[in-house]
Amino acid sequence: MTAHTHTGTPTRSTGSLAAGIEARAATGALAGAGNKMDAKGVKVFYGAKQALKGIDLEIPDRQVTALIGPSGCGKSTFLRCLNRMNDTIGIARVEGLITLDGQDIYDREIDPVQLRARVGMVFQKPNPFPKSIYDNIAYGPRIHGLASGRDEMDEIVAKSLQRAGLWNEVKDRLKEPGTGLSGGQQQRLCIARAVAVSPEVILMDEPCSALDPIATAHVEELIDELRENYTIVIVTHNMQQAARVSQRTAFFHLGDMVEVGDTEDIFTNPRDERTQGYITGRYG
Amino acid sequence: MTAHTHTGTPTRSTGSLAAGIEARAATGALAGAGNKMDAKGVKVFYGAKQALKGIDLEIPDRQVTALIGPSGCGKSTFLRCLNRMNDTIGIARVEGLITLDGQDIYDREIDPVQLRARVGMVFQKPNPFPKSIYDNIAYGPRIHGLASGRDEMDEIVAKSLQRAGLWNEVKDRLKEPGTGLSGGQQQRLCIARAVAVSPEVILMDEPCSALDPIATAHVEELIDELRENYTIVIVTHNMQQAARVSQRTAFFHLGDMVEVGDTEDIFTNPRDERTQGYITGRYG
Amino acid sequence: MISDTPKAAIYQSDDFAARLRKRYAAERRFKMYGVVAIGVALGMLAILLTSIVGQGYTAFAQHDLALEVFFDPAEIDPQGSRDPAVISNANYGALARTALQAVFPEVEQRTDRRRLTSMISNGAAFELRQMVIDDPSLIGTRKQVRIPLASDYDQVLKGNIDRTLPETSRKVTDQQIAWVDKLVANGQIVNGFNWRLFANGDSRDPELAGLKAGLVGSLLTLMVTLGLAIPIGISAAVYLEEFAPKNKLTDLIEVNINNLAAVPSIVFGLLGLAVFLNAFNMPRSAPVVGGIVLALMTLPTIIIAGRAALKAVPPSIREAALGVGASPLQVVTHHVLPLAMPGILTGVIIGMAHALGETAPLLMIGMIAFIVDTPGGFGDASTVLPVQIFMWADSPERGFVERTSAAIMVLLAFLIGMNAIAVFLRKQFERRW
Amino acid sequence: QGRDQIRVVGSSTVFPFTSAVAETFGRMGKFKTPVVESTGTGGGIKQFCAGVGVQHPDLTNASRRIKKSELEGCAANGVTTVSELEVGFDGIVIANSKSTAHADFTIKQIFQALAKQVVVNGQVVPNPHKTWKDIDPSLPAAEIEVLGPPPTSGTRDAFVELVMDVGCAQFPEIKALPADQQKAVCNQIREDGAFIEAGENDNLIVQKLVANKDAFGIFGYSFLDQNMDKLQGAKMNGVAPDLDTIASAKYPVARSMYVYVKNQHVDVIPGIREFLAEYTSEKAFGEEGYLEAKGLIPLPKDKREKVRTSILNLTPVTM
Amino acid sequence: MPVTLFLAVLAALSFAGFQLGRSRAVASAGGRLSSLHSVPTYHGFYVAMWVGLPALILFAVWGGLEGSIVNAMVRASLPASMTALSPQEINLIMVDVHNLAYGNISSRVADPALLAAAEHYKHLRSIGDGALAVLMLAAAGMGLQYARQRIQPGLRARNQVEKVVTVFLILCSLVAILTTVGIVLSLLFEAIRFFNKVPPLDFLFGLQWSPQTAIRADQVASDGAFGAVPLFTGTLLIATIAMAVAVPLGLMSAIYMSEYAPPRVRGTVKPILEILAGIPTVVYGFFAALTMAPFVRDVGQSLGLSVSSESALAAGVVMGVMIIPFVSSLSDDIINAVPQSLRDGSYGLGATRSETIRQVVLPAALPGIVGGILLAVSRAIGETMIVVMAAGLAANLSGNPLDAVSTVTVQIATLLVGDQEFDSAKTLSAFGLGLVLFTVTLCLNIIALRVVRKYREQYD
Ligand SMILES: Nc1ncnc2c1ncn2[C@@H]1O[C@H](COP(=O)(O)OP(=O)(O)OP(=O)(O)O)[C@@H](O)[C@H]1O
Ligand SMILES: Nc1ncnc2c1ncn2[C@@H]1O[C@H](COP(=O)(O)OP(=O)(O)OP(=O)(O)O)[C@@H](O)[C@H]1O
Ligand SMILES: [Mg+2]
Ligand SMILES: [Mg+2]
Ligand SMILES: O=P([O-])([O-])[O-]
Repeated sequence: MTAHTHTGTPTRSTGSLAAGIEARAATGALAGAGNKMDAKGVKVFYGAKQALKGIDLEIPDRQVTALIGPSGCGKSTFLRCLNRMNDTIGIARVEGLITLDGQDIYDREIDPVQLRARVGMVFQKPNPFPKSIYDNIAYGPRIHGLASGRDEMDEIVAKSLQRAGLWNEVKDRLKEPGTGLSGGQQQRLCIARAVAVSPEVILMDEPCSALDPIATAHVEELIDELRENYTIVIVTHNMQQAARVSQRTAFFHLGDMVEVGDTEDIFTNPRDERTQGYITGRYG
Repeated sequence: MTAHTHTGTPTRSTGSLAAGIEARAATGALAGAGNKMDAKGVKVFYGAKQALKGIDLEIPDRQVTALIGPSGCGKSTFLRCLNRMNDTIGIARVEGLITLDGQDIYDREIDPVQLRARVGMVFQKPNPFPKSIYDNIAYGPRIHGLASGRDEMDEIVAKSLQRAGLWNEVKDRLKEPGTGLSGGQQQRLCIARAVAVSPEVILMDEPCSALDPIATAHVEELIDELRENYTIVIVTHNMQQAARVSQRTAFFHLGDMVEVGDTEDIFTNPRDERTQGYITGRYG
Repeated sequence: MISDTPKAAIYQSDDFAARLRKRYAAERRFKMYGVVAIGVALGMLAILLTSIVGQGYTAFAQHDLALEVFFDPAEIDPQGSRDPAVISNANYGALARTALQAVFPEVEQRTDRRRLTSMISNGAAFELRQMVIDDPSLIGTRKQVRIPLASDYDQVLKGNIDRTLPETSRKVTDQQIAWVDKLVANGQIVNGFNWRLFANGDSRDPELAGLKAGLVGSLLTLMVTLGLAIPIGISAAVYLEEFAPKNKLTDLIEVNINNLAAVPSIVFGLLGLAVFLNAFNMPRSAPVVGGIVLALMTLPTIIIAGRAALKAVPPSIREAALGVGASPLQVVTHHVLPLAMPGILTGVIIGMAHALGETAPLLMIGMIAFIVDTPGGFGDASTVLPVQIFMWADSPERGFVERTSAAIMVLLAFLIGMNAIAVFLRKQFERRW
Repeated sequence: QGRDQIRVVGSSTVFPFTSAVAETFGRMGKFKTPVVESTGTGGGIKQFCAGVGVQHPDLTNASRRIKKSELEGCAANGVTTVSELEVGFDGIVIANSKSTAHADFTIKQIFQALAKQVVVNGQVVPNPHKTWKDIDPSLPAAEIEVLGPPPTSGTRDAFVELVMDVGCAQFPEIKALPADQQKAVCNQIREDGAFIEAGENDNLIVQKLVANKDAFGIFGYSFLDQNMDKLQGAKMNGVAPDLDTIASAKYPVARSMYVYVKNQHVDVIPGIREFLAEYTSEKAFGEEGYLEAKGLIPLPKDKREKVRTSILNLTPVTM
Repeated sequence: MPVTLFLAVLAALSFAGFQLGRSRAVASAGGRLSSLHSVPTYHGFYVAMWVGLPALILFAVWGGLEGSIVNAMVRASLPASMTALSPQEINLIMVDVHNLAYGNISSRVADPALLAAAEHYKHLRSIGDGALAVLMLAAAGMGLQYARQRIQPGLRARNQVEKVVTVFLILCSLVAILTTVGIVLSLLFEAIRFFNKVPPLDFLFGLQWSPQTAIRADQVASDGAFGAVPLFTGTLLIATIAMAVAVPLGLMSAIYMSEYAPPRVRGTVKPILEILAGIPTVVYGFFAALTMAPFVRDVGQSLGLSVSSESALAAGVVMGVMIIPFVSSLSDDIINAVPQSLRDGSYGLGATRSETIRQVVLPAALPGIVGGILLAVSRAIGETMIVVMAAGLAANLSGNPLDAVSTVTVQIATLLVGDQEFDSAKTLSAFGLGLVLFTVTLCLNIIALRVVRKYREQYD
């Protein structure tokens, strides 16, 4: 197992060159598997506390992968590994190998900025910028230079808000601050913000937690639509939702990945009894 | 209609004395109805924008009232009126009459602090204090003098965490900061925090949005249990949840309360077609 | 045109790579600006400090004359009465002069002898007198004592007066230098730690001038300043930011406070003169008045910094506390203030630094004064360190040049000591959420 | 409240001398060391004259004589009897760095260099002189650059009186002007940058002179005395400033310094008489006294006797 | 009795009151603490307040009056020969009495009448102190009794205590207003006298400042000599230069410290930079005059520019260095307080650090940063010593940083400490300048408040 350690601070580059080469060699083989992303033996420590105990997970291209599991089991942590957001947590330490298109994303050569442009993220707690609604959306395209003019930008903003199902509610108040929106509106704003930069992979951490059924439907439609061209990883507590939108489901438990498989299989025929216990819970 | 205006800033006392007396006279009649709280013609403005357009709602004692409705319709806003949390938003202005045990809560004589001790709140976005987990819970009981010693406080903390279903996950790390918890853990922490002060009325703004089914079950059990002694108002986007835990349900739409009634009636036999459209949506 | 496909092509294109390179170049430049900014600031500080230390370190050592003094009863107490009044009025200077002349018996001419004895500091007589008063049994004995060497000779020995210059260009003649050299050769000039710098008050003689009065004065003044400015400043900041209704009156107060920050410090001195001295009849030159004036001057800094820090506390924290039934005051004291504390302490640090180094307003209330006695309380006449520096910097005597720098070093040490406490506290409160 | 400590305010020029006396006086142990403040002559007199009682100072230093108007102000505030102690002389020198030639000016030349308006070819014109050579070919070709005290200082006042007025009087063309214009021409110092007002910190001027070889500075003799290794005092009308030439009034630019005493405070605030006795003792303001070592130019002996008896008898000053 | 003893006794009494109030509250709750409106601690504070505050107020009032009352009584008892004297002389006699009473050395041969008066004085003083002690104890006792009686579960002790605290907070904010009033009053009268001599319009719009023309009384009113415009432009010029140095350096330092530097570096660099604010201004003055000014001149001359040896640039740059910490430390704190979730949001979109800082963090921190900058500007406007030493007193009307200029504060300082009679326009102009500067900065601040209000954004 070619695992190497990555520390949390972003400025520090990680892994020896040799390890990087080794890793790339290893991923050459994996790349063949047609997976967009691939995690091998991912361990995460917050200080001394281990939050992930060695996760192996393949994330196939143009599919929706759902991560489910009880609260605190490490779903968000794993998600944050996939675009190196854990770099920003001082005490977090990542070990193991994660590849994107066969390339080790913790490699020296990989640029976290480019990586995050390619692997976008919607956070669990909505975190709109203290800017206008318009600027919240336009921020990403602007830094990546995706729009060549004012009109194009307007279009990107409008399109993204429409896709997130927020357009009708905010189209008259694009200049107002994004922080003045309701909880669900903020969440959709953050989805729109992520979609606006058109990443290849979109990581969504409970994107519908604050949403009403109609808005949820909107977002699920969006996910369905995006799936044709994008790879999506979604964390959700809503089994039905996982069943509805995902093709593959992974079940996490206490820092372990217990089981992964086609969504249908997992929901109809879970192999592990913990999975079974979880998904057949009375609730959802 | 005896409505008077309340402005957002907490220091300014609102409503003329005459209006207060009138209001109390009015509530004398209402008190007979056996409602814990009662809202009459509640209007809320954020600056020039009107967020609530005159809500009349009775909240019966020792029952769970669920507020449902699409995102941005004003559920959180209404909830925040019930314990005068809107006082803290500078631009918010509240009109109308809200009573607790027959007393106008916007009355001069009412101390908003005491009111909030009686009417507790769990916010939509989990907002733990940047303190230890223990102190997060112990804070409320401490300021209200609910524990006379260290042991008693330990017990309150443990009990509250147990009730919120968080005890097992955090019992070994009570001294660690509450902000280092996962999203769902933070949400349960905030529930435990609210429960710890044993308010008469508990307002919960989507308390289960970040929770997995098991934790959700926990919280729902908690709500059920609390109902015997407390009055609960809960905002949820999950129809099933509303159906499971509440006795009464109110449907909000674009700042109006469209319909209110026994939960069973609302779900099986909605009168308004907007309600019908909302609850029969394919999703939830 | 927005596409429904990922921008994979774009993100992996050369264009994007080029753009990324540019962005990283910008990033590096930005980061470099930071390094440069800190470098420039630290560099400036280093230049200032080296020039101060370079000029001032010599003042921490001082040359003394080691002479065998005969405590001649005929001179001190001819009647043998041992009456303190008699003892304290005796001519101790003569004792020292006799002792020095004994080393140079060959110097006989009156003017030469006078030149020779100019080597003895004015302070020698007082130090000898103090010895005798402390221990009258010395009378009639011989004792090896160390008495201060006059500053000009000290400066020659330290090289601050260039002995290679022509005789007319310096205050010390060739002959005098020869005498000093002989004393050095005899081992009768000892170089040691300059305890007088800390044990004495001000003096017109550089070799005797010390900082004790200034240090104590600064301490007393600063106690008043901080004792008033911190609680009032924090209270005002809290009131304005957390409680005050937003109306014309609070706007007025806010503008006022910002405006006070721009009032020249000397005008605060005028205020002190008009209000505290003339109207309230408070004592002149006293640390209380100085402290109050400096507190008024510091207040805006603390209030403005405090408000900025309070403003930066996220509202969700306040909501959380209000939601469990905390009163607004409890919200502030339990949650908001601790979180805003680092910023408030920064205001305190900067305000304190300003107050500690300020002279202009003290001029108006009589603290720019020659005050020798160490103040014993808040109402006694006293100076403060920056005033001492200011006055030494304006004194003609060469010996004050190094002392000025030394005094600055002491002031900075004092400041750093005070800051250290605040910085330590600030670190305790710091966290990111 | 009581007060048992003498308080002195006033001139920054006299400050070093009075404070040296205060220090010695305090060391003698019987009384507390007087507090000596440096407020400037005018400010000192203002405070001194504000009234009698503990909150008002007992003595004030002055680098010029008290003015009649000021005495009247005193009397109006109840300060009816004031006595005068003439301390000694202070020479005002024009100095430059030792690394250039020793300058030799006449008062007339200084006037021509620094006045705002000068006489050129019999006409009163704005000062055209850029270099010293422009004034007199015997002078160096260096640019005129003189650092001096601001108009608010006593030294400046004295300089104007002793140099500018005197230099100006040597031009019949100016004398011919009407009285008020004449004053204006005599007293105004040029503002085109050749004269630089340098603030009250004389050590700063000293150091600026060391750094700038062409510049001259105007300040009190004691600063020259202490910096002989770096600076030299220009000869004035052929006389170089030193202790003897100033004391004997050969050096033309010297003024007297004073201390004023509030007679009503004597015997109320303890120690005033003793302090005055110390001040006027030979070991203090006499020749070879400790004040001379501080740069004071002592009065002639007979003058000292007169001053001593006059102040010890508290003879009120009259104008 | 010494003040400290009084205060110590009072503190002890209040503490006792606190304990009593708390235990009484506990007792009144009969074991059910939740039946109390406020927690027992507040009841404790409530009683302590009632014990301490009235006595303290009494003490303050008494302390303010006792001296003059006793003096008046002693004065009245002086022998007739003395009371006949002028009030001034009686004052002096009283000084003697005080000196005698306190055992200070008095140089006057002790007159029996004076000795008697001193005795009388001492006697009265001790009676007064005794009376005060009794009164204070009585006040404290009454307060205790009153507060004790009121303690019961329903007592809104917290509200009462908080009301007092709020009043205290308001009083603290009013200190600023009082200070302003004091400043205006201490400037106003002399300023009016000045404006009687020099027409305000000439002063405000005159283009020449040259108080030296007024050196002789007969030239006082010479026209154009008191035009303040050059001083205000000089102030503006130097403050601008200082800000041009301090803002970029300070802000970039702050950004680097809070966003890039490891915590250890930040923890050391920040306090070190803060030393810059505490170096006495005399030191900066010497540095500006002897190092920076010659440097600027040499560089300028080598570039063929004509540079005054006392340039605004030298003074401004050095002043800028001095106020770096105002910007750097305050901004650093504010930037550090921006929630991490905002940064995460930006990183998550693929922004680089600098983009995140410039476009997300800085806007969020802006209100606080503006506060720091305003403070720095204020300090720059109010600074005197550096300019006196390095830029001088020549009030040229010039916007050229290489010229010598003077500032308002410099003129105020030199005019006030100089040797002048205080009835000439020259000295009085210091007050005029002070008042006008005060007004000008007030207007600027009002504008600044408006602008800042507009851009204020709240985040969470
Ligand atoms: N602080 C505020 N300033 C301005 N407008 C606000 C503010 N808070 C809420 N609003 C607006 O008021 C309306 C009602 O908001 P509210 O938060 O009550 O919605 P909600 O029903 O809770 O929605 P959600 O389910 O998305 O949380 C929305 O349009 C929202 O944008
Ligand atoms: N910054 C942190 N510091 C310390 N511990 C952390 C931190 N973030 C998360 N943890 C811990 O790591 C574990 C996994 O957290 P994570 O956020 O990945 O859970 P999750 O599966 O997303 O849960 P949820 O569904 O509640 O969001 C939890 O025990 C959590 O307490
Ligand atoms: Mg999570
Ligand atoms: Mg909501
Ligand atoms: O302080 P002076 O009045 O002597 O200049």
